[in-house]
Amino acid sequence: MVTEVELILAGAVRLATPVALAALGEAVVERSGTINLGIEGTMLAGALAGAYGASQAGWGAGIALAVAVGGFLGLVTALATLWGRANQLVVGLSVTLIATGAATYLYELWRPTGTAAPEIPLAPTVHVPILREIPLVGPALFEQSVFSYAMVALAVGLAWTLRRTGAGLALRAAGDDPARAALRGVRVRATRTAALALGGALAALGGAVITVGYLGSFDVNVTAGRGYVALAAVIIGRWSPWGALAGAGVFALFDSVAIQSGDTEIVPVEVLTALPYLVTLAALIVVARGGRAPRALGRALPDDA
Amino acid sequence: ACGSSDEDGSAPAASGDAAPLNVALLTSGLTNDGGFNQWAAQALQKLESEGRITLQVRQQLSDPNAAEPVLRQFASRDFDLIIGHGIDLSASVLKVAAQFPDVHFATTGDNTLEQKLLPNVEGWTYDFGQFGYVGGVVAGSVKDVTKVGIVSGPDIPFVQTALKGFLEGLKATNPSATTESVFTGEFYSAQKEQEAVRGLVAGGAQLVFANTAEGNGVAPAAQQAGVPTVGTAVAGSAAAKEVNITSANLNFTPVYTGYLDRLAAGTFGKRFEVGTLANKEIGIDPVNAAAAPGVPADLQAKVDELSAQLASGELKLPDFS
Amino acid sequence: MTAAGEVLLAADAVVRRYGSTVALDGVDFAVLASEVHAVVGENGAGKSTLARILAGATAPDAGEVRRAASVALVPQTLSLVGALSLVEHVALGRGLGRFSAGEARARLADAAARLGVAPPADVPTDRLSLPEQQLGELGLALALGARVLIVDEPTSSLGPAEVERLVGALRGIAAGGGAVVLVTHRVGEALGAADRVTVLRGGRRVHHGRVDELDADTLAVHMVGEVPSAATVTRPEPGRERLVVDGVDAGPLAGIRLAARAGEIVGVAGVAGSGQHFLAQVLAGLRAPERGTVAVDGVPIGGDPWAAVAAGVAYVPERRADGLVPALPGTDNAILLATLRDRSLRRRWTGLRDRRAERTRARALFERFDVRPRDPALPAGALSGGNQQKLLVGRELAAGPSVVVAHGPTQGLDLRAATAIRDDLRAAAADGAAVIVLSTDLDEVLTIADRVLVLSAGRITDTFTTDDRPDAARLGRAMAGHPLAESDP
Amino acid sequence: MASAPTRARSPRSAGAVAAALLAAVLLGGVLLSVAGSNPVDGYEALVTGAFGSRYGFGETLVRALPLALIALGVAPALRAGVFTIGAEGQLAVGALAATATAVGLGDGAPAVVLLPAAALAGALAGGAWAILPALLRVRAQVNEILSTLLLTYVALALVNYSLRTWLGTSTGDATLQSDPLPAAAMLPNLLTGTRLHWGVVAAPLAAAALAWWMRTPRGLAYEVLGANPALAARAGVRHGRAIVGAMVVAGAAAGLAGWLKVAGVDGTLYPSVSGGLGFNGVLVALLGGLRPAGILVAALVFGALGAGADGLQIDTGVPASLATVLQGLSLFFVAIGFEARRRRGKAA
Ligand SMILES: Nc1ncnc2c1ncn2[C@@H]1O[C@H](COP(=O)(O)OP(=O)(O)OP(=O)(O)O)[C@@H](O)[C@H]1O
Ligand SMILES: Nc1ncnc2c1ncn2[C@@H]1O[C@H](COP(=O)(O)OP(=O)(O)OP(=O)(O)O)[C@@H](O)[C@H]1O
Ligand SMILES: [Mg+2]
Ligand SMILES: [Mg+2]
Repeated sequence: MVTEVELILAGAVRLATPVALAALGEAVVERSGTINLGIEGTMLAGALAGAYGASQAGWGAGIALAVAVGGFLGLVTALATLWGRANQLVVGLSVTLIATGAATYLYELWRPTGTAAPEIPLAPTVHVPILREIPLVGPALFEQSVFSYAMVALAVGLAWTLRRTGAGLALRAAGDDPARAALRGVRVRATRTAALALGGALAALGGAVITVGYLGSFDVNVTAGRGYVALAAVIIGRWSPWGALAGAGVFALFDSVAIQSGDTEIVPVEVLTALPYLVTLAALIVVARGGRAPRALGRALPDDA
Repeated sequence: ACGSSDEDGSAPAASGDAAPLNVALLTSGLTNDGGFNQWAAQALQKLESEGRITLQVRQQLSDPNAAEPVLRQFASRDFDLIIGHGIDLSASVLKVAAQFPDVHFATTGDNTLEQKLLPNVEGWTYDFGQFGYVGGVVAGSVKDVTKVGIVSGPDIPFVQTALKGFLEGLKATNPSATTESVFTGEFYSAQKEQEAVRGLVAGGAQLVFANTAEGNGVAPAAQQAGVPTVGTAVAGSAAAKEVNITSANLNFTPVYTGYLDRLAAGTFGKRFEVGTLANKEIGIDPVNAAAAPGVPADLQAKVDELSAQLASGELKLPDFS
Repeated sequence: MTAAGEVLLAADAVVRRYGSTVALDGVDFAVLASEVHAVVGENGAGKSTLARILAGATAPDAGEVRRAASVALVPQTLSLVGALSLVEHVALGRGLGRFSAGEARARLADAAARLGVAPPADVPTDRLSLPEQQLGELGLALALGARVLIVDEPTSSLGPAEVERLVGALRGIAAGGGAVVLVTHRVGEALGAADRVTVLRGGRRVHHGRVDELDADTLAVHMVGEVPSAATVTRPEPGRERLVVDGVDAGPLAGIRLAARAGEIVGVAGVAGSGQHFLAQVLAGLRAPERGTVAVDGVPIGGDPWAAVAAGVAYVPERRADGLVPALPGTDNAILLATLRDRSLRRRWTGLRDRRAERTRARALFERFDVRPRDPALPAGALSGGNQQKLLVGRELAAGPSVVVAHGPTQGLDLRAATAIRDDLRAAAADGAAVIVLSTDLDEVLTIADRVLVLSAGRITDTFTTDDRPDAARLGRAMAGHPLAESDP
Repeated sequence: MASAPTRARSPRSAGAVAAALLAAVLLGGVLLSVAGSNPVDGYEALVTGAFGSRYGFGETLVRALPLALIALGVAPALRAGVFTIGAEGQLAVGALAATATAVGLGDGAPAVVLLPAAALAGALAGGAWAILPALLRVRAQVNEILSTLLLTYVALALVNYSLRTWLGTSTGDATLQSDPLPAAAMLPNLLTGTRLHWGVVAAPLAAAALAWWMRTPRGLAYEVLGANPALAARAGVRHGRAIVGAMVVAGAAAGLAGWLKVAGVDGTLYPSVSGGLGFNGVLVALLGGLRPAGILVAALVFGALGAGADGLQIDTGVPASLATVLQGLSLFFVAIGFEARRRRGKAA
C-alpha cells in the first residue's frame, strides 16, 4: 500500500512537470491579458526542438533550442495579436495548427523512412540520498528530474516577481486595465509581448521535458492535449503561479492513478481520463463566482494602449 | 488455407526484370521505431535498392479516419501493391480493397484475419506464442532474478498469446520466478510504459519484458531504475542499446519477395501466411551480455540452440491462443 | 524657496488638430506658484487637450510648452488600475526591478498629510469609493513628486460635501507652494476654488484673468457666446399615476417608494454610488427587485425588460455605449426595439426584415430629432457624441412612451445638444409620459425637474419641488453618501 | 437586400482573405523548398490532388461537408459573441448516438426509418452535449470556451468507453470500433468512383438557413447580444435563452455532422471519428467571416487542402502534414488581414 501511494505520487510529479511548466508560462501570459491557445502546438514544437537539439549536442542544447523556438512562437503570437490586433483565440488555434503540422513535417524530413530513430540523451534525475527514503512522499519530492526542481524554483521566482517587482506590477496592470496602465507609464504592448515570449518559452520547455526529460524519443502524439490541460490548470489555479502547479498536479494525479491501477479495473479507465476535466469544470463553477480573472483577459488591446 | 486463387485476370504480366512495381507502405507507427514498422520499411527499401520496386511510405496512420482516404488515394492511382502494415490498419484495408477489386492489397493482423481476406488481399501474421516464448527463455536464464515485470500494450487476444508464450518460456528456464503484469492499453504510449515500468520495479521486478510494439518507453525507465529489459527495440532508443538483453525480431524480406513473385506470376490474392522461426520470418537479436551482470556467458549459444530447435520442429510449443 | 508669482508651467501658442477638428488654436497659458488656475469651457472646447499637452501626454502640432517644475496629470477619466493598490501605483511604470513597499507607503503618507485626507493605501483601488479614488489620484501625483497638479474635471461625480473637501485639498497644495490647474465646465466651481481663470471656446482662449474680477454670468457668457433659449413647451397639469414603485429593495436600494404622474418630470439626484444605476435598471426592467414591485399603468414589470418595453418604458442609459451598438448602422440602431414587435417592419410572407420600411423609419427619426449627418447608413459609432445621444433619445421617445427613464441624459454634451435633449424630454412629458431624470449633476436635475428626490446610500433621503428649492446645507446633508475614511496618522 | 455598409464590406473582406491566403501560399512555398521540392510543382500536385480527378474532387467535397455544417451551425453563436468551441466532442457524441441508433434498430429496418432516426439521434445528442456548458455560462458565468473544451475530452472518453464495452464490435477486431451500420442506414452514393454521398446537400441547405436567419428580426437582435445583452433583452432576445439556443443549435449541427460522418463515409464508428473536424469547423466559421457564402468557400479551401495533401505526397514525396501547416498559416494571416481591413475601413 505504501509503495503504491509512493508510486502514484512520484508518478504524478513526473506527469505534472511538463504541464506545470506550460501552465506557469500561461499564468504569466493570462495575467498580462492574453489567452494563448497556441500552447498545445508550442509544446509539441518544443518537444521536437528539444529532441533535435539533444540528439545533436546534448540535453542542454535541446532545452536551449526548445526555449528559443517557444519564445519565437510567443513573439509571433504577440506580433499578430498586439501589433496586428488579430483575434487572440483564432491566432492561438492557428499557431497550434501550424506548429503541429510543422513538427510532423519537419520530423519526417529529419528522420525519413529508413533512418534510425534519433538518440536523445536524457537530462539527469536528482537523487537526494536520505530524504528519498521518507515514506510516502520521499520519491515524489526527492527523486525527480532536474526539471521538477526547476519548476518549483520558477514558481517561487514568478510569485515573487508578480508581487514585489515593477515588472510584476506592469504585468498585472497590463492585464487588468491596459488603457490606464498605459497612462501610468506602463508599456503595455512591450509587457504583453514579453509575457507571450516567456509563456511560449515555458510551454516549449514543458514539451521538451517530455522528450528530453523522460522519454528519449519523439512522436507527434507526445503532448496529446497537455497544452489544453495547462490552460485548465491556470484557471483552477486562479492565475497564480502556485495555483498553476496545484492545477497541473490535480490532472497528473488522476493520470498516475489510472496508470498504476493497471489491469485491475475498479472503475473504467475512461472515467479516470474524464474525471480531471470534470473536476476542472467544477472548479470553474466555483472560481467563476469568485471572479478574480484578469479583467482585460482575452479582449483586444484598446486603441490607446 | 493457404490456397491462392486469382479471380481478376487484370494483374500486370510483368517478369522479374521488367519495370519496377509501384508499392505503397502505410504504417500505423513511425518507420524508425526500431521495431515492427521499421522492419517492414527496411525490407521494402532493400527491394527498392535492388530495383524491383518503387516505394512510397506513409506513417502514423493508426487512425482509420486518416488511413482510409490515403488508402483510397493510392488505390485510385495505379499502385501495384498497397501494404497496410499493422493490425489497426487491417479493417481499413479490407474496406477499401472491397471497393477497388482491381488493386492488390496486403495487410497484417492476427489469426482471425484469414477468414476475412478478399480475392485481391493477402494477409500475414506471425507466431506470437513462439515470439513470446523466446523472450521468456532469455528472461529465465538471467541469474538471480526472482521477479519479472511485464509491460503489455492493449489487452487483446494476440497480445495475450505472446504473454502466455513468455510465461511458458520463463517457467521452462526459471520455474521459481514470479511475475507481475501491466497493460498500458495502447501500442504506442511511451510515457505510460515508463510509469508502468517504475511501478513494476518498485514492486520488486528485477527484469522487465516489453510486450508492446517496440517498448520505446520501457527502455529509458528501466535504465533509470537500473534493471535490464527483454523485448525492447534496440534501434528505437539510446537506452535500449544499454539495457536490452535481446529481442525477437521480424524479417519481412521473404514475405514481400513472395508478394512480388506472385504479382509477377498473376497468382496474387487471398493468401494467408504465418511468420515463424522456421520460415525465418522471426529472428532473434544478438545477445548483449553487458546489459546486466546476471547474463550468463553462454546465453548466446543457448539462444542459438533454442532457435534451431524451434525452427526444426524438434521443440514443439503448445497453442497459446 | 521659490517666490509666489514664479511661472511653473507655460504654453505659448499651442495648436493641436485631430483630423479636421482643430482642438486647440494658438492657445497661450501660464500657471504660477501658489495659485489654483481654473480652465473652463464648454464640452469640446479643448480643455482636456490643453491639459494633456501641458502634462506632456500629448504633443502639440505647433507652439511650445515650458515646464519649470515636475507636472502630473489627473485625467478626466480616472487612471487608477483597479487590481493594484495605491502603494503599488507608486512603483507602477517606474522601472522593472524590485520596489520597496515601505518607502512607497511613506511617500503616500507624506502626500496625504499635505492633502489632509488619506484614502486606504493597501487595498486594490477598485474597492475604493469614487471620492476615495479621486483623492487617491491626487495623493499619488503628490507622492510621485509633482509640484504642479493638473486635475481634469475631478468633481463630476462628487456630492457637495466631497467637492468642498477636494477644493480644500487643492487650496492646500497651492498654499504649500505648488500650483494646481483645475479643469472644469462648472462656473461656480471655478469661481469658488481658483485664483485665476482661463476660458476656452472652440479651441481658442477667449478670456483670462483674475477670478475676483468676474461674476458667474460674465464667465458663462465668455464660455458659451450667446445662450440659446429653451423652447417653451406648455405642459398640462400632472395627470394619473403612470409609474408606481413600491417598497423596492435591489442591490444597495432599500425600501424605495416613488410615484410619477403623466406629464410630470421627476428628478432623482445623488452622488455616484448612491444607487442611481440600480434604480434606473429596476425601472427599465433590467434588474428584478429583491423585494417590492414596479408597475407601469398598473402592469407589473419586475425584472422583465421585454415587458417593460411593451408597457412603454423608454430608457436612456447612463453610458451611450449601453444604449447603442456602435458597429451597426444608424438604421439598425433606430429600429432595434421595434424590429421584433412591429409587423410593418417585416415582409408579409417571409417574415424577413423589410429594409426599405426600416430606412424610411430611420430617416424620419433622424429628421425629427436632428441627428447629423442625416445618413442612417453610417455606423452609429461614427456619429459625434451629441448626435449619438440624439439618436438614442430619439429611438426611445419616438414611439410615444408611457414612462421615460433617463439617466444623465445630457452628460458630456454641449449646451446646444443638451438643450435639445431637455426639450425632447419636456415634450414627452407634455404628451403624457411620466419622466424620471436621474443625474449626479444637481444643476441638471434642478433645471429640468418639477419635483426632486434625493437618493443617498440606496435610500430616498429628501424630496422637494423645484419651486421650493432647499438651501445648500440641507442638500449637502441629504446627498452626503459615502463618508471618507479619516486620515490615519 | 443587404444594407449598404454590409454589402460594401463583403468585397473588401474577400480581398483581405485573398491577400491572407496569398501570404500563406508564399510561406508554404518556402516550406516546400525546404523539403527539396519545387514549390510550383508542389502546388500543382496539391491542386491536382484536390480537383484533378473525379475522385479527388469528391474527396474535397466529402471533407468540406462536416466542416461547413459545423461552421454554419456555430456561426449564430459566434456572431452573438458566444465562443462555443466544443464541436469536436459534440460531433463525437452525435456520431455515437447515430451509430447506436442505426445498429440498434438493425438490419430489418428500412432506410426511411433508419436514416431519419439516426440523423435525429445525432443532432439531439450533439445538442444535448451543449446544454451543460450553456447553462453554466448563463447561470454561473462559466467561460464557455473552457467548458466546451473540457467537455470535448469527456465526450471522447465516453465514445472510447462505449466502443470498448456496449457498442464495441462483436468480431473481435484489434482496434476499437462498432459493428458496421446496416446498409439501409448508409447514405446513398452521389458520384460513382468517389466517397461523395447525398448528405452533401446538407451544406447548401444549412447555408441557406443561416442566410435566411441573418435577415430576420431575431437575427438582428442576436447581433446585439454579444456586445450588449441588456439592449438585446429590451429588443426581445433574452440573454439566457438566446445563449442556450445558440449553443444548442451549434451542438446539434455538430452532432448532425457526426451522423453524416458515420452514415456517409465511415460506415462504422471509430474512436477518432471527430479527428480535429470540430476544431477546424470553428476555424472555418471564422475564416468564412461568419457569413454563409464565406463559410462554404472556406470549408472548400480546407477540404481541398486536406484532399490535395495526399496527392502532394504521392506525387512529390513531400509529407502530407504540410497541409496542416498551410491550413494554420491561412487562418493566421486571415485573422490579421481581417483586422487590418477593419481598422483601415474605420480610419477612412
Ligand atoms: N483623441 C482625439 N481624437 C480625435 N478628436 C479628439 C481627440 N481628443 C479630442 N478631440 C477633439 O478635440 C476637441 C476638443 O476636445 P477636448 O477633449 O479637449 O474637449 P474638452 O474641452 O475637454 O471637452 P469636455 O468638457 O467634453 O471634456 C473635440 O472636438 C474633440 O472631439
Ligand atoms: N469613430 C469615428 N469614426 C468616424 N468619425 C468620427 C468618429 N468619432 C468621431 N468622429 C467624427 O469626428 C467629429 C468630432 O467628434 P466628437 O465626438 O469629438 O464631436 P464633438 O465635437 O464632441 O460633438 P458633440 O458635441 O456632438 O459631442 C465628428 O464630426 C464625428 O462625426
Ligand atoms: Mg475634457
Ligand atoms: Mg463630444
